[in-house]
Amino acid sequence: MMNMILALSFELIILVLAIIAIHNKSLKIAIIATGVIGLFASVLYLLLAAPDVAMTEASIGSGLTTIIFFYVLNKIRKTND
Amino acid sequence: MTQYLTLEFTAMVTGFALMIIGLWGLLTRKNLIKIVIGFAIFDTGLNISIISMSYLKNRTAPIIDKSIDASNTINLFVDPIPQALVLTSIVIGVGVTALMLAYVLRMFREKKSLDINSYTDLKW
Amino acid sequence: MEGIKIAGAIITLVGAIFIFLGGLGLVRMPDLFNRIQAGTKASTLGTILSLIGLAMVNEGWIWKLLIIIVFVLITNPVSSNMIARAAHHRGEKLTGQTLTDMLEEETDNSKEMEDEL
Amino acid sequence: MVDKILIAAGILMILGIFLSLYRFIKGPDVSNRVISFDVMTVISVSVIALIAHFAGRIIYLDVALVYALLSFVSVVVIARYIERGL
Amino acid sequence: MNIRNIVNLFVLLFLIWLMLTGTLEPVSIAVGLLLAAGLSIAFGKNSMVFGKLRFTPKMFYYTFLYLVVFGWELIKSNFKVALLVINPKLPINPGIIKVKTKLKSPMGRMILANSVTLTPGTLTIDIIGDTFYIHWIDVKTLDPEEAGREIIGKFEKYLEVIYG
Amino acid sequence: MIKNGLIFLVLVGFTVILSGLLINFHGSEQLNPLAGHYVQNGASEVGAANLVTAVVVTYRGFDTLGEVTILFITAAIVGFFLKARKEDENRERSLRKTSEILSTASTLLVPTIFMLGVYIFMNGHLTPGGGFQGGAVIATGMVMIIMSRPEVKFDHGIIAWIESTSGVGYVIIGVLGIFLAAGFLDNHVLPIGKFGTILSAGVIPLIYVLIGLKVGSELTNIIGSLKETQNEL
Repeated sequence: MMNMILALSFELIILVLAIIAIHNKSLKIAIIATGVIGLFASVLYLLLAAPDVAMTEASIGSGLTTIIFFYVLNKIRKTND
Repeated sequence: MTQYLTLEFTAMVTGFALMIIGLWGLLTRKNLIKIVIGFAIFDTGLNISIISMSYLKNRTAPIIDKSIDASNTINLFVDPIPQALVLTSIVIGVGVTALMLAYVLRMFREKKSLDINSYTDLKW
Repeated sequence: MEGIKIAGAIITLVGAIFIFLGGLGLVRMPDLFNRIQAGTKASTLGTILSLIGLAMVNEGWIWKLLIIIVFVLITNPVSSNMIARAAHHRGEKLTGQTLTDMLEEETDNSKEMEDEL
Repeated sequence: MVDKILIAAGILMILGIFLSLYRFIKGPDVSNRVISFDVMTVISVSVIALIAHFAGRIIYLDVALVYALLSFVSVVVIARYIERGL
Repeated sequence: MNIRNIVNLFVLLFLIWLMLTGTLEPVSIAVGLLLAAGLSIAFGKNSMVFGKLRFTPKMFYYTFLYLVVFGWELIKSNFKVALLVINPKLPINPGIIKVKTKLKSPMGRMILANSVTLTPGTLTIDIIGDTFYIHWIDVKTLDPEEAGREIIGKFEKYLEVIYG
Repeated sequence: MIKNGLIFLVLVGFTVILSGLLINFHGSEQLNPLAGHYVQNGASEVGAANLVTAVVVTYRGFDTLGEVTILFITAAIVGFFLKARKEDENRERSLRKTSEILSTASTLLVPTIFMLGVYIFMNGHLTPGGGFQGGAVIATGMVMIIMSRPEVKFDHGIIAWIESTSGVGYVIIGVLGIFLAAGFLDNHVLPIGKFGTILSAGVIPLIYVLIGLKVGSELTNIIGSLKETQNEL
């Protein structure tokens, strides 16, 4: 029962964050929302009895993707200094 | 009703919904980086739905340790093959994302714009 | 044995209450620095308490939970310090109730920087 | 008995995550959203530990360790981006 | 190249390995010793902060005292801030003040700043030279001396002994 | 207008296809025969406690080799597209300095992160870990080094050397499997050992160490080329 409550809440959160990520005007907010989707997806993988996939998603799919996105964003922003 | 309120079914619905949201972003947004974000969301949705296919009710992760009865593994474990598939798919996903972002940087160098409507060279 | 388990569960519950209060503080506080104070700090103590409680419920988990606790204790203040420093450098608005800002005098280049990305 | 108390604790943690999600949706600027991200990951570490308890597997705790580490580095990268140090 | 530096890092990494694996098998311990030796030689010359530690009985005693004081402060101030949050009127009184510290070693200063950040109610924002800029949720005094005694005084006297 | 209508049609069509799949989806009760074979005999045939590792490294080892190759090609293309910028010292100096807390904490954290990464890929056959996760953690440690000291430059020569050496080592172990065991990438090159200890399951720990080093250096390479490319605008 606990698993079901947790899974339903995380699924709701993931969908809300996905809509934020697509709909929001700001790129930074969209990227952070994508990172949070990855982190909650890894909790969902854990609930679905896949710890290997959860660890891969937490490390690669969420962490490194966010870092790469921010490096690219840093290269193309207007510098006023 | 209760037959649909299972872990694997709701996860499958979430995965499909994420795929549709990602496709929506992929098709309607004009910003190049937004398109890459849509792709990343599509990727996550696909992985979630494959993993939800491998889940079997009331079973646990396919790793043998002290808390597992090693002779009865066939009735205790979920399917390990989709998990191995998704594990590699996530790593490929980050490689593809990095490649797309490198293309975006290169395109930005040419036209100084992130709007997809300013790249009309190959449009017909 | 059973008593220790119930005590551990109650400690976890207390930790969960702190986590909930952290979320509430995140919603109610008026500006960024107060949100960091109420949000991340309370949830850090809540996480530590709930991990200790789970270590009491399950024997044999103590070492791995202990290393997670140490890790959270080292990393969490560093990350909230980094966010606070960055936001103050960007010229984050303080709430109207603020009495004094002595760091403002030191950083003369805290000009408002807008970027549209 | 123990499991009932832990279910109550889990529901409180989920409520905490929802409150910080509210801050994520509302939050006026990027810094507030990063704070909300930080709080969500810290709460999720204890949720993962709770899942490990309900599944009865100690090996799930490795995921919590990696989770805490990677979100910390992400937050540091975002903060360095905000203050133009990247 | 500081030998004590490398040895301290080696002990730390080996303890982490033992806690991670959670077994006392000889093979696992041997692998852990090898890995800890390799990593501590690789990183030892870059991190000079470990060389200051001296493992004397006095230091262990003060570390224990420090942990007790820190834990007590953590719980006490958490309750204070929790009461603030559930108060409907939200009686906060925030401000950013500066305090001076006497500590010189980088490790001691980091632990002091992290302790200040971890106790709710106070948050280190920046360190410039010897001055800590601290956001205080309930400002009682604007005088740096008095604020220093109020916020960091109770941690500083232990850290001064531990890190010299 | 026509374009929006087309997009709407594509989304609706996709939704219809997916809902058709969803209606026919029933969670199964039993493992299918192939998975049943892997689950039942994986521990005795391969000697790995983590059956996902058994599938990734031995049963489907050839796929993993191809995947590591794809990652290598990706890193190479990213490095090719993003040439390093010309030396401009002004920009480096205009960056905001790292806070003292972060640079002190990173001297404590970076060795810890590397130890965690090495633990993850050494114990890939016992815990939910492995080469890919460990490699990502090692790349994160490298990111942490850049964060604490922005002026540091990676030596691409050493990274490329580690990367190619571990790749060649992986292939050599695979070829050794043809001569000493049943086939390419078979793990019985070394003795299986006692089940559940760190040096068991044949060459799986060795292969995972090589994969971890290779993935870690490739991801570090991608991040390094993204950091050192020139600023647009």
